[in-house]
Amino acid sequence: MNTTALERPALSDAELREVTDFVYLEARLADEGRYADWEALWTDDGVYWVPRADGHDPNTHVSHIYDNRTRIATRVRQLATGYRFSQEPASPMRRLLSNVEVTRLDDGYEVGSNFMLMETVVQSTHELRLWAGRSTHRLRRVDGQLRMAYKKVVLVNGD
Amino acid sequence: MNTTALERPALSDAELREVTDFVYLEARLADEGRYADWEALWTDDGVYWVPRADGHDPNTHVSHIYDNRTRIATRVRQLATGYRFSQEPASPMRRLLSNVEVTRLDDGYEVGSNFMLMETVVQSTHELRLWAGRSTHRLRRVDGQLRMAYKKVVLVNGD
Amino acid sequence: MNTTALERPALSDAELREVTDFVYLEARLADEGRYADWEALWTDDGVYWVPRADGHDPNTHVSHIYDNRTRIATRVRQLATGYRFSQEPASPMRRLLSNVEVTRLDDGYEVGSNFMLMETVVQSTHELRLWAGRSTHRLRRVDGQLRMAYKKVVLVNGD
Amino acid sequence: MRIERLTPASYRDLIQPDRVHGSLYTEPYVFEDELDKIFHRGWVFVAHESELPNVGDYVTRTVGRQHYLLVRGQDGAVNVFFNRCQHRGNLLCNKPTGTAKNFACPYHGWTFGLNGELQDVPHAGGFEKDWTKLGLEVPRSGNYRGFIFASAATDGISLDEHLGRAKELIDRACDLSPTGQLRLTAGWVRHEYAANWKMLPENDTDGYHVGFTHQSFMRAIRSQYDSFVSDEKQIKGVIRDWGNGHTEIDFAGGYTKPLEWLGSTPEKVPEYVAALEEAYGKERAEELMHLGPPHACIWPNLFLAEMNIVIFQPLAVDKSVQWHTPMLLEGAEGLDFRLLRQSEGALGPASFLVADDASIAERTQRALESGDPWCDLSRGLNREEIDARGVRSSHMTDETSNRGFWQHYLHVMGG
Amino acid sequence: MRIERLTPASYRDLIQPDRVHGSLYTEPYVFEDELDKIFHRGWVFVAHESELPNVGDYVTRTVGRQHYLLVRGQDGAVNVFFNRCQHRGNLLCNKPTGTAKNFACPYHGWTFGLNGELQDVPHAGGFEKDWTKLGLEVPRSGNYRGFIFASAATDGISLDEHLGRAKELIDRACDLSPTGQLRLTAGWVRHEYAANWKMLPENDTDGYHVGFTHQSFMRAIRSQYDSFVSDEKQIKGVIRDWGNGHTEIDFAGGYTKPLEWLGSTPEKVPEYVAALEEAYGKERAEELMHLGPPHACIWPNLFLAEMNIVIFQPLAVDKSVQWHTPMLLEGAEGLDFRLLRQSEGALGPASFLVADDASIAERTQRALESGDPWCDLSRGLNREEIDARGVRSSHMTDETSNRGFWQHYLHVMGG
Amino acid sequence: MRIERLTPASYRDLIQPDRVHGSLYTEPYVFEDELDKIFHRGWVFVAHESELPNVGDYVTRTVGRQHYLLVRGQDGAVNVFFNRCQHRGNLLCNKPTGTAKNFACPYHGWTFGLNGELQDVPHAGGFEKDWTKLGLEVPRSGNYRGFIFASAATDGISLDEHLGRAKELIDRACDLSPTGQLRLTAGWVRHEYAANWKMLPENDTDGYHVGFTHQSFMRAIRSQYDSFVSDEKQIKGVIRDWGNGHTEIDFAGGYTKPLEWLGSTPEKVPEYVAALEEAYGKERAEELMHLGPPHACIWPNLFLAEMNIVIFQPLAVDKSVQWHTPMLLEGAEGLDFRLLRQSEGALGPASFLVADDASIAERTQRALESGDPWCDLSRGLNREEIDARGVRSSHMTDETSNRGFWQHYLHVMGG
Ligand code: FES
Ligand code: FES
Ligand code: FES
Ligand SMILES: [Fe+3]
Ligand SMILES: [Fe+3]
Ligand SMILES: [Fe+3]
Repeated sequence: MNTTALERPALSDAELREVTDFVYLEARLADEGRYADWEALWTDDGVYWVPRADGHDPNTHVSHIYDNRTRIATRVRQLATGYRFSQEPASPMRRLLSNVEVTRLDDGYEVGSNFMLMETVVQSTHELRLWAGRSTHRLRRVDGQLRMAYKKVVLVNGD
Repeated sequence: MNTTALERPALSDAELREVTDFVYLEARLADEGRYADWEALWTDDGVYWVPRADGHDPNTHVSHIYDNRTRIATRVRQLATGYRFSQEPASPMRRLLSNVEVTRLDDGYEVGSNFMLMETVVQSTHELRLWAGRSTHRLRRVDGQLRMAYKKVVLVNGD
Repeated sequence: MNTTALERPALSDAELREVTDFVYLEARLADEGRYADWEALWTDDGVYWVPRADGHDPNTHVSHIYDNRTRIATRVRQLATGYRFSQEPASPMRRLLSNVEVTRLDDGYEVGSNFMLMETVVQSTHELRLWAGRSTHRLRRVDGQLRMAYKKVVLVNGD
Repeated sequence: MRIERLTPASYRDLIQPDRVHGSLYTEPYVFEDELDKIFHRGWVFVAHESELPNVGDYVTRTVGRQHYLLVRGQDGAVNVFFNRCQHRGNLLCNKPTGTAKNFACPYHGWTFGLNGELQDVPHAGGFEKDWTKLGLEVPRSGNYRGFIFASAATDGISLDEHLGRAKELIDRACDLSPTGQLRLTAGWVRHEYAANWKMLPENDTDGYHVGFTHQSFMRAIRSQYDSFVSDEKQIKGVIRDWGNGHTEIDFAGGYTKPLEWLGSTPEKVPEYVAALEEAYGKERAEELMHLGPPHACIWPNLFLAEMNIVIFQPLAVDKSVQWHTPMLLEGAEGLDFRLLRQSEGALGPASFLVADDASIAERTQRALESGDPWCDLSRGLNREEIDARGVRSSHMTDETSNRGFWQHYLHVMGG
Repeated sequence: MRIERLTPASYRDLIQPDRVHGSLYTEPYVFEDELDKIFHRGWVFVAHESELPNVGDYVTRTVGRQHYLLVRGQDGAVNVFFNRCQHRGNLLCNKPTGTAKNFACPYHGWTFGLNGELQDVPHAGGFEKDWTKLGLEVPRSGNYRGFIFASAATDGISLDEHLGRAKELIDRACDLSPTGQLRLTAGWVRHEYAANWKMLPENDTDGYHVGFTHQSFMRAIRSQYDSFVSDEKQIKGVIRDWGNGHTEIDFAGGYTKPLEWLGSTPEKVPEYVAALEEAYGKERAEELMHLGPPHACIWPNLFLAEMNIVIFQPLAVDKSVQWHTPMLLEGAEGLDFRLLRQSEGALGPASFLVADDASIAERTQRALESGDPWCDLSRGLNREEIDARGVRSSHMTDETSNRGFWQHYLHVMGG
Repeated sequence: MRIERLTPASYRDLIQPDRVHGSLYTEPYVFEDELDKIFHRGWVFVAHESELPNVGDYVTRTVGRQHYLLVRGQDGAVNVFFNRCQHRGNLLCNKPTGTAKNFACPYHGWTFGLNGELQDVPHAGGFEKDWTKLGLEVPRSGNYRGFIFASAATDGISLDEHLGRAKELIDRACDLSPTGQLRLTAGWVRHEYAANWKMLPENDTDGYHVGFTHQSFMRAIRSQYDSFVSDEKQIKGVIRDWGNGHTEIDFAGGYTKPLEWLGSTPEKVPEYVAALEEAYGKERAEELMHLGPPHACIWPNLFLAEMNIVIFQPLAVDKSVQWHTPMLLEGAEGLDFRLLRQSEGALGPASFLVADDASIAERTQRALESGDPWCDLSRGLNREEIDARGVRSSHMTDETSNRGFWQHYLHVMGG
């Protein structure tokens, strides 16, 4: 829907596959608790943002998550301690990622997609928990590899 | 699974992408309450049908929705009044669309896909509501653009 | 993620489409209760496995399902009797299959995908039931047609 | 205020002539008491004859916590049973409708005939009881012009007494068919509300909300919005309390043309007009085309919703279902398509109208827990009239109907 | 009929020699009363020794609302605790199984030893109570041939009294192992039912339903369908009430060949046959191969399900879990693969058999709210026999087992 | 032990000076009693003035089962109403915040002014009651330094009496703003716990758990882990019971540098320092920078959480919400970004800290049904001090705060 995108060269099938594979990989690493690999997908200036609702501004609204690269690293380090009790033991979970729409940016790609995540809260209630929403990834090529510079997740049930 | 499809030329990758992009766009416009844009996706003879269950006949069974083009327009106009209380404020929602299967028709494409929609009922209960089912789109090219001539949604939980 | 895959020729777009279409077809046949067609997708040495959780060994852990080809056939035959009361009448259901990742094997393909299935329990409670997890298909070409030699489903809510 | 146990005296405190207390919608104990006194012991609508036209046809239906199985027997009559195997209590039939030769229970194979008799007990050597005493349990039931009612109580007033004058309302519906018969064959749409069941009949016979709750639709179709909202005197409909909890909005006074209720004209549906005239004579046919269908709630769970039939189903103190099906007319099959589409437009979760009513009911359900929640019911107390039959009527926007509902409620609940 | 409060007198009214009332399955108050009297105060099965073979191994398990932690102590014995930190009540261990040196509570770091003793209170300066009185709370427990039972009541009858003659049934299971030991090491499959827990043991010792509920499987494998359905006299199994609520279907009489219960023959599993003969002698081995495993419910939550072990877990008046694990035999590891697959075929939500039982239980749960829901239990009252030990037996299809269940229920609930 | 009905006597049995009984967290009846006595009849925090700065601004909020609507009136004052239409009880406003000229009910169009008066009844001919008596229902309310409190009871102690000495704690928060005003404008994050509401204030003023529950974060940031875990004497914070259920952990004693609580230094935020000095003088400014914000629970639902404001919302006996918003300071807008990020790091379901507290609360909720679940509360009874004002204090890890909570609970619940 970005009209400026029209001026850029169309996305090739190979690019679409590469980008799609990247977001699938990101989902899989998170699902499987492979957080070190997941962290390695980020660029050095990565920002991970989960606002409470659409249309928010991180400078004036409190978010669920607004992590700069340092905080992303801390998050992963915390999970690795073995004492992150809210994830001890880790929830079995899978996220479905669909409706992948890719726009070319000057320095990479913007990827819109919808997701639904189901987890079993094995730490306490043993109930199912569902999350759904829309993700926006911004990807950039670093040393020939796609990396994630920005991920925004707007939850349907975030507020 | 339509054997007559075999006699028609195979679907090119470009066509598959165009069709898939179309149904993703349709989903996004509906999710984001961009109903005027959504309405513009319909052909002039569009039919939007949500039967209560599979195998029904709209001439003998009552449906959830069986809208001709005029009624589709009324639906959009009603939402635009600002007094459609069942959607005031609008539900945050996202629909995942997957298992996209495209068949060529004489004058366009038939698209089968499965979907799951999650919304938060912010008007009253603030609970999550889930809908799932199978959609069948029939697309036709009008003035060079794909348009939707038919959309049928059979819900898993429609009856 | 399988490094040996790197040594094999890359997957063509046509192969990716064929494999994806296969798993979509498998899902649709199961959703629609077309079990005879579904059974025909299996190779003669097919194994269908639903462990209770990831990391299990079918030789030491009890599973939900660990069917060899004979048992798959019995399962289908049982459903066809009309007296399989847990599915009389059959649940309306749809499974979304997404995050499709394909790896080439020596004799076919391995397909990873996530799924979510929603059904209405029309036999008794009339409640919605949700299942989610990750599937691994192994496909092989038999007489020119893709066939399913192995399907493993690890549920998020299987334990 | 939070009430632990309501006694008849306290129902009287909570239901006053000009107001009722919100706790009646929110207290779980009240809900249990209602299931017992209203939905189990009282007469309730269960199904319509046209839903099971042939021998062996059946319909299952749940009212409150009673599960019913209705079957057309060999003698052509509809039998009403509890849908429970007399052996160990299995739900005998788990399909919504169908056709059967008999009902074999899937648990141990006991088999019951279309008339409910126990026909087979497998391995009979172990069973010495008298089979004739173990036919399906039969509640009281009755039928008025194809509408079948049941009561899970072993005795009580007759269906005739229960319906009372409301039979006229059912007649008004049936008489729109040239044969006097309805065809409820299009299936039922389920619409779940997160609200107490009483809000459904109250809202459905509330003539006051139309111009406000439904203003989005009126604006969208540029309809009678102005008259509805601005000028009380332009509104010609009449509200009625027929007694026994049966209440009505009569729109006839507001119709300016015949068949307006059908969104049509005699010219556009000549076969229907001809069939009516042939059946009833020209004069009565004209009268029927002007009167149109009833818009009336038959206590407690049936709503004659103009060209739809509606069932109210209580699920929990804050959960209900409104089911609807278009009221198709025997001898006027040419109207079906129009009636189906009219039904979809008006009722159900995706409709232009009732979707908004449901949302407001769900909001009200929540608000009625706050403060000291009295609901005003005084509207129109100043201008009601009672006719010779004892039927009370007033301006369409008045709460005469809802007051009638609550007075009967108080009577049934132990006022 | 809807009951507010049941007194012992009313349990007696609802449980009669030849029938029981459906409200016992559907009334929330009854469920609460059962949790208290049956699942908390009574003896219940909690785990099997083989699930925690080594020092430090633990298992957590929930029965009713009691959360248990079982730990193999330094002395090699299994300790049974409530899984609750003695400080502020945190669930001490939230993993299903594992191995630990001690249990450090994640809330404030109090640490408990494998024997339950309080070993550390961080920042001890603020805490002056006697640590020795603050070890983990210990319910009464006991062990019969590896089966560990507990009771949350501080006193009551002994485990020995509770098991009574049912110890024979456990013996029959254990004796199938050449070492007399079972290995419940394959994990437990969870199968949730939207039905009252009592339907699980009732169904599991019901010999009457097999040919009807499971006819789809019998048809699919072209098995003994005809004999089961048609001829009462061909059925050779025996139903038994062992007293104390322990009940059984004994299939031995119906087996025509040794190891039929294993779906095998002595020729196919020579190592197993040899091991049995070496352990017990040729004669006893042959007897064991003919007898097969027990099919018996040990009151209230253990089911010796032939070559599976099953636990019943009540969750709510209309929600239960049936857990199962294959009964693997020590000294017969070669049978494991076969037993695993046999288990998957028979039990669990994806199985060929119990999936259908569960669906019928869920149907019954709903139907039991309709009308006046008496469940007949009279089958076989005409042909029961009582042996010298007081064990009552009858034709496999008779309700002797379920009557035994209910008589004990009445005794426990206050009859 | 399972309790049917608690009398004041039994609350006294269950709440002892050194321990409380777990059933108080798990019994549905206790929860209903708490809603009535604590959340409906007592004073509760509803909103902050800064959330609705301009005329017509509104906020809706739910406490227990009371739905509140707060509106800034034409006179600039904030009005507190029950969010319920005085006609038939519809939830008048279903948006969380916004700006309005008046409130037109979507059901029948009754319209209420910003001051709650009934301004319009459509079709007035049918309505004869006195409009002036049908304005929105007004609970008692009060305001202390922008914090707005309400009580759904018609009488009772004054807000001033309720807050008592806790006003000092609110002052401590407000004084960090150069203008003395807070800006709660960043929105509220919802964090749902599957646990009883009382675990939230208890945990939030528990100084004992920090080094254990939060050890993963401390390890990840290589922070004061060692001192927290190993050496009781290194911990300089103080725990306080201010009476009336208001309790505190005072971290000030542990701060070694000014603005440590902000994760900053005076050098890094010179504008803020200058503004404080200008407003309060150099000496007081320095004092404030050392003291930092309060960490204190104001009975029953407000938590001054250092640089956050928190609301506790009870949903069910085992379900609660902890809402938080960063405490932004008027006249120190330059700190906003830092405070927003600090808030996200500490509180909410994705935070580094409270996510773990919530998980432990959910575990505890389950364990408290097992055995005879006494929760120890004796920590620090040996070293408490009471000052001249009657404020009780002790070592930061002591349970003085939680004992204060429970003693007031007993008082309110009928001890
Ligand atoms: S329950 Fe129907 S035959 Fe036994
Ligand atoms: S609750 Fe276990 S240490 Fe405090
Ligand atoms: S309920 Fe608000 S106007 Fe009627
Ligand atoms: Fe309406
Ligand atoms: Fe069975
Ligand atoms: Fe904490």
